[in-house]
Amino acid sequence: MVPSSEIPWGALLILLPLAAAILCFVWPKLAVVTGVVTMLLLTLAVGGFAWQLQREGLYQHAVGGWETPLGIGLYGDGLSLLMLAMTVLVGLAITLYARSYFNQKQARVFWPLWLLLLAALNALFLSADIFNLYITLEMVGLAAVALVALKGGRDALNGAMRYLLATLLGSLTYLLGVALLYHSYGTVDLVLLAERIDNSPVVWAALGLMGAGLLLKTALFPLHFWLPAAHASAPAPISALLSALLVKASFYIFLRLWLVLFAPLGGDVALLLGLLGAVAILWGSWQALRQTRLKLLVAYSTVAQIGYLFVAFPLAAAAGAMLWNGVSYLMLSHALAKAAMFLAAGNLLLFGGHDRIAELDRAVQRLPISTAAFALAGVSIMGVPPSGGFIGKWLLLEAAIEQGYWLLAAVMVVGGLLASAYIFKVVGYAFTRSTATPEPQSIPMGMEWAALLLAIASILLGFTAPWVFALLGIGDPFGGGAP
Amino acid sequence: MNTALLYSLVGIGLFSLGLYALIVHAHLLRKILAINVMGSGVFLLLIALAKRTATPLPDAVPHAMVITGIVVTVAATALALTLMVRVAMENHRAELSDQSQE
Amino acid sequence: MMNSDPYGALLWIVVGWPLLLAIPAVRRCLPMADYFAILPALLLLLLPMDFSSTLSWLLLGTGVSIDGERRWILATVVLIWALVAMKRRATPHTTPHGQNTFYLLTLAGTLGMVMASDRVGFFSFATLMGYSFYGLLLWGQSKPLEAVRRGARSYLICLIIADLLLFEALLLSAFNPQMEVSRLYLLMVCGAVVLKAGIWPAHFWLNASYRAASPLSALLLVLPVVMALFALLRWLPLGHVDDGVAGLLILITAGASILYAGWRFVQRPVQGERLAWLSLFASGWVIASVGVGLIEPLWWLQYGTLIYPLIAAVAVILLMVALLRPPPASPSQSGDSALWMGRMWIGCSSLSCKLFAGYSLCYKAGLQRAKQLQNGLERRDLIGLLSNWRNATTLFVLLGIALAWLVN
Amino acid sequence: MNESVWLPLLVIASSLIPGVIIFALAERRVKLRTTLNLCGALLKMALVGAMLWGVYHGQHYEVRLALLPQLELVLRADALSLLFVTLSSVLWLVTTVYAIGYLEGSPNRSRFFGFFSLCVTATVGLALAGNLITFLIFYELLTLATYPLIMHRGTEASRRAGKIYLRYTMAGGALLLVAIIWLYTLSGTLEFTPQGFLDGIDEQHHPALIIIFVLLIAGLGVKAALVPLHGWLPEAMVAPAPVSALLHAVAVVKAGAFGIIRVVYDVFGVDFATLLGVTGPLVIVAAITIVYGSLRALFQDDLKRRLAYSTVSQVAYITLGVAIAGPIAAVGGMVHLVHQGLMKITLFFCAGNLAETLGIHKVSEMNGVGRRMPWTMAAFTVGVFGMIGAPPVAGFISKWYLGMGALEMDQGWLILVLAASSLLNAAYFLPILYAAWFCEPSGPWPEERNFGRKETAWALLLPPVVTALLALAVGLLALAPFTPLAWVEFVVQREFVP
Repeated sequence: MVPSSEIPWGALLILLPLAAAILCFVWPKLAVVTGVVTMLLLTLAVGGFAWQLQREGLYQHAVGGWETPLGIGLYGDGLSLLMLAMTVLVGLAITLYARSYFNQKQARVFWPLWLLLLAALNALFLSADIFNLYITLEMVGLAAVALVALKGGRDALNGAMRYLLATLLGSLTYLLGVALLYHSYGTVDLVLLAERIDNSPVVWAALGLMGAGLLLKTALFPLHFWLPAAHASAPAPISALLSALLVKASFYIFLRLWLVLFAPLGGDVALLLGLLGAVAILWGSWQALRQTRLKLLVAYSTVAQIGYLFVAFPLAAAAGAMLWNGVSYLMLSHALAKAAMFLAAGNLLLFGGHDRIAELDRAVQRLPISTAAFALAGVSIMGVPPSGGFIGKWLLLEAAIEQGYWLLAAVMVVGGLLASAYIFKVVGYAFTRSTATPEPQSIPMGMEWAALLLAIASILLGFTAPWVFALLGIGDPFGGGAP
Repeated sequence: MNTALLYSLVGIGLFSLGLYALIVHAHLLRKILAINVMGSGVFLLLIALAKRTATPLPDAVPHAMVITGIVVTVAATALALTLMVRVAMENHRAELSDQSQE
Repeated sequence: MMNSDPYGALLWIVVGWPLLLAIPAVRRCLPMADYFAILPALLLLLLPMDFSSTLSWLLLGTGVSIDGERRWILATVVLIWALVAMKRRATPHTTPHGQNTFYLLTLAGTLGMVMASDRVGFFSFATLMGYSFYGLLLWGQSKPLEAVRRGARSYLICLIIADLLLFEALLLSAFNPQMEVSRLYLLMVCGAVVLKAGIWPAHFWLNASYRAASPLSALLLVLPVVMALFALLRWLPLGHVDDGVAGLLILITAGASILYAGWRFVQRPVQGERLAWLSLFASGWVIASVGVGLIEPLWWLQYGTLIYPLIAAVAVILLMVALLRPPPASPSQSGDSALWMGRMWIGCSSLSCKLFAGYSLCYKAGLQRAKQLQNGLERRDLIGLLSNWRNATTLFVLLGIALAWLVN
Repeated sequence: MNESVWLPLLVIASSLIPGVIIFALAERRVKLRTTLNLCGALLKMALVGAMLWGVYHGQHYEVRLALLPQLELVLRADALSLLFVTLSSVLWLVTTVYAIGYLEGSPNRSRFFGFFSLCVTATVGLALAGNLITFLIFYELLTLATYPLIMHRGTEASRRAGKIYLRYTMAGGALLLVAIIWLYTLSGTLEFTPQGFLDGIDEQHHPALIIIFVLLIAGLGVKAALVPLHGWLPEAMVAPAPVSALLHAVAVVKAGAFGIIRVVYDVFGVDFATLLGVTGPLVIVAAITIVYGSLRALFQDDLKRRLAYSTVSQVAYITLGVAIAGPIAAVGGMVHLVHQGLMKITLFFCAGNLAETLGIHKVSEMNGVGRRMPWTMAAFTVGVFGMIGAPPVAGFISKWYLGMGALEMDQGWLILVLAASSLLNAAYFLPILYAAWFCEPSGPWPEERNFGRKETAWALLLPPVVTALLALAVGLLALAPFTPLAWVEFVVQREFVP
């Protein structure tokens, strides 16, 4: 036996799903089993990685022994760990859900793509240089587009196409920025870049390009145009995946770049981001409230929630690491909650055959578990205690009020109220008196429980903050000392 | 004006051209082509950057990047084309449709 | 005064026994509950000692006691109840189901008032007595007539306002015993008594009740008058306070009552009303003596004890008259005085509605109400006007707010 | 870990765990569900009893759980919190019995009782909260747990009520959140401390503190139904009677009032609040609420709506007692927390009985109902006299202390407000009694259900009678040891008199 501390957990996180993806592709009959087993192993691996990180601090690994700048470096700190954990948690639920969701033909496509996506995501979170981030981002994007289109149908294909164009545009813009940075500093390694960076027009141009590309992929208002269509038209587990993980992946890159490269440069940019975030909150929530279809509602809610992540930027300079902790926490809880909502919405859609909100009551009442999942996840989205969303929002609001950003604080509060409005618009149907005739339960239990467990997890996050923050502090990703 | 700068400017020009085309054209094939043009622009820029070293030997890193990038772009284009065909079959034309199914 | 346990227990039994019997299930086990209920009180009357008992945990530390002066009142009460019980046994079929409960509650309240040694206790028993007497008035009839209802309703209004006044007086005196001699306190207590005993100008409820009373109710109506007068004696620190103005006011009221009652009495009143005027006349004299006592405390100290036998005597006379009285003819809608009161009422309620102009609901309801009032006044139906809850209370609240605003 | 840590947790768990299990139970498992409910309620009462004993003897109960690096979830049992905990756990037991009777045979009972338990869990947690953030957490939980109960009937009216309720309470919660965070940024702590924790704050922040106070009171006032934030309460009367009882007596409205007590005493501190000059306006708001609620109640024909407006008025007594800012008034206000609960729950139970047994919903249909349902109406009568403030029912004691407190602080005009309220209470309650006892029934009852010789089902009859007796007893035996009054005096002594 190799001592567990010597297992290269980080590399395993990438290689395992990659190998499994190939296996699934080659051997479609084993797809489901492979998928499930891989997911479980991945969970284990993240656990091992966390343990390793906690013991040894920062994780750095040069693939194949090639050192930077030529080789591919892996890098892991608390933030990466959080993202990995998030991926695994959501991934577990999606795996559980997808097991019964897809028919045989779809499953043959789904599992390899899904595992590939996992591999790409894990690689993204462990990448140490901006070029590798590009590659992984592109991989993630392509796999996701394929998944959106998986089920076919006009909406899905259109959504997928739109998504593909947006994602390609975003990543090319990002790549251009990478090129500019490389031109100036001769490296793509984040750590080296951080040392060399200075205030020059090229950096500004790079910031602009990379930022624009990433914001497009993150769907920050007003670059969110592609998101509702894509997220709403995809099959339920894919929607969950998109909203929960993919948007976060590009945000993660943006955050990383911001933290190491751009934060010292841009005060006004931060303010602009904050304002865009604020508008996103209001616009997204308002649009969500106006939707008549459930999945669109949830998708617009994502637009709004992304706004919250960006509201933090103008506050960060004065608030320090704790604020970023809050943002990460918000990201995590939104991922869990939004995935739960999409899965639950998928169940309702499957059961009712439609997702028109006004006619949902029959489905809502026949599927109490899914409804409960939707409602619980909604609690976290609203930022009502006790939930992960509340913790994140608390930290954001605290910083906003402390620094006198009353407008931002007000927007966040109003956003919460709007969120409660659109969530209860749906949940309210659980209590109407409908003339439901008993009919066979056609939703497999696994699908219902996947949603519920995620939702419960997003609530439980309300109680685990100090513990998570301690892990987040590993490697000091946000600077300014560990919390 | 040295060669590298020229290449770089051309690269950026291509990128802008592609961006413009991507936004303006409705036909999906044109959009895909536009993206490819944008990609080419970026690659051109990267290759030009390889000459930035003082030594006669070019910097290998941008080359590696471009090769990787090309691989990615090829894959993306393939996916895009497939998707386009299917979208065209659904929409009866190779353009995006704004109407929802319902 | 002695304070020994068996006697203390007896005091509590006197009050508690009727309360216990008031529960229908208990009463059903006992024949002749009416008589049994006053038995402990009778026993107490026969024990010639003064004693008291205080329970520190009851309410705000309430006690009961008995002394020589209050024996007069106790005796009166026992007499009234004995008469009532006899009368009731003579005509058993007229008592509807549930009436006994009100009887016994009223009895308990009365006995408690007589024996309460502190004001909170007194007030509590007074409330008990007041509300159950209201029930009794209504349920005393096998088929309550409209006239009875009106009488009872106006009694209720007086009762509520009087209780409020007493409560505020109680608060004042409990907060600061010095307040006890303040004019505000004196007037509040007197006002309450005027309302409760049906003294002029609040005589209308007594008048209306007597007019429609059955022989039994006629007996019972002596009770609130006696108890209210008794309350006056218990609550005013007579002999220790010298307040000419308050005394004069009371004297004027008393004088007006006496004159008014006398004038109405000689005016060939309706059958039933004669008793009311008689009662008003008598209580006028009692009040007058209290007024004199306020003006000249020394006189009160000298002769004040005579007032208890006086009250008892008045009660006995009233009872006699009530017993001898023939049953009433069909109650007629005779006119009533105090039209000015009704007019004021209308003016105020329409004013209140205008004040509430923004408050459309009230405004509309109020206009309608005012119109009804107008009609009512034309029919000279004062009782109906008074029992108009919404206007009365709205007016009161508005006045209260205005007053509060002025005070601050 | 010792009992001082476990006991508060167990008190919370004793309703949380049955609640969660009940959610999972199938609709037909009536017996198991009833058993769980009753066991949970009894267990909670026993645990609360143990805590009462402990706190009385100086024991300290506290649990801390880190929520954020500097913020903790604190559950602490002090005398004040136990007052509320005891009230809600006793009334929960009674209400559970009532609800079991009331909902017999109706659909969705698992859901109902699940949320019912959650609601009580939130209330108890809110009572035990040791700092503002804990309070906020349970406050919001309460909002969420009550919403399904209000919507339970599923009719269009109840959907509307639920919507209105949410609008008010979510907005209130948001205000509270902002205020709490702001406070936190100014003071750096949120821990409830006797005499408050704010007097050390620099004078330049005083305007901010005044705004915070207003925000806090506005946030709490929504639940406490202070005018003009009371709009949801009369709407919410479409809910089933046990829910109304819960809203008005056990949980929601009381949570707001309790929060106001906490804010004034344990966050700002009476002296500091007086220094800031914020108690005066609060007194005025409370006074206006008292009179306005009663005035509106006069014009309601729907029995439950009338009761709801009456609650608006009565709960403001608590606020009033707190805002007067003197120890005697504080006793009055706090003891009214319990007294109003007992009386109002009785009234709502009775209203529910009338609706359930005879189909009566309106005051105008109540003629002669006293003869048909004497026990119910007797309980109702006790409640009514308590509301009016007639001795010896509990309301008298509250009014007595409030009046004394007002005099003590030279606010004599409040006596007039109290008098007006009593008068109005009489004006809108006594006609009901008159109709019920002294009028002949005007026809057959709207929807009569036959219960044989009994006037109604046992589970429906017993709770109002018990609470009526309790209301009578706490008034009659006010000065006995271990009555609410005695306990409140203990609280005031311990926490507010230095």
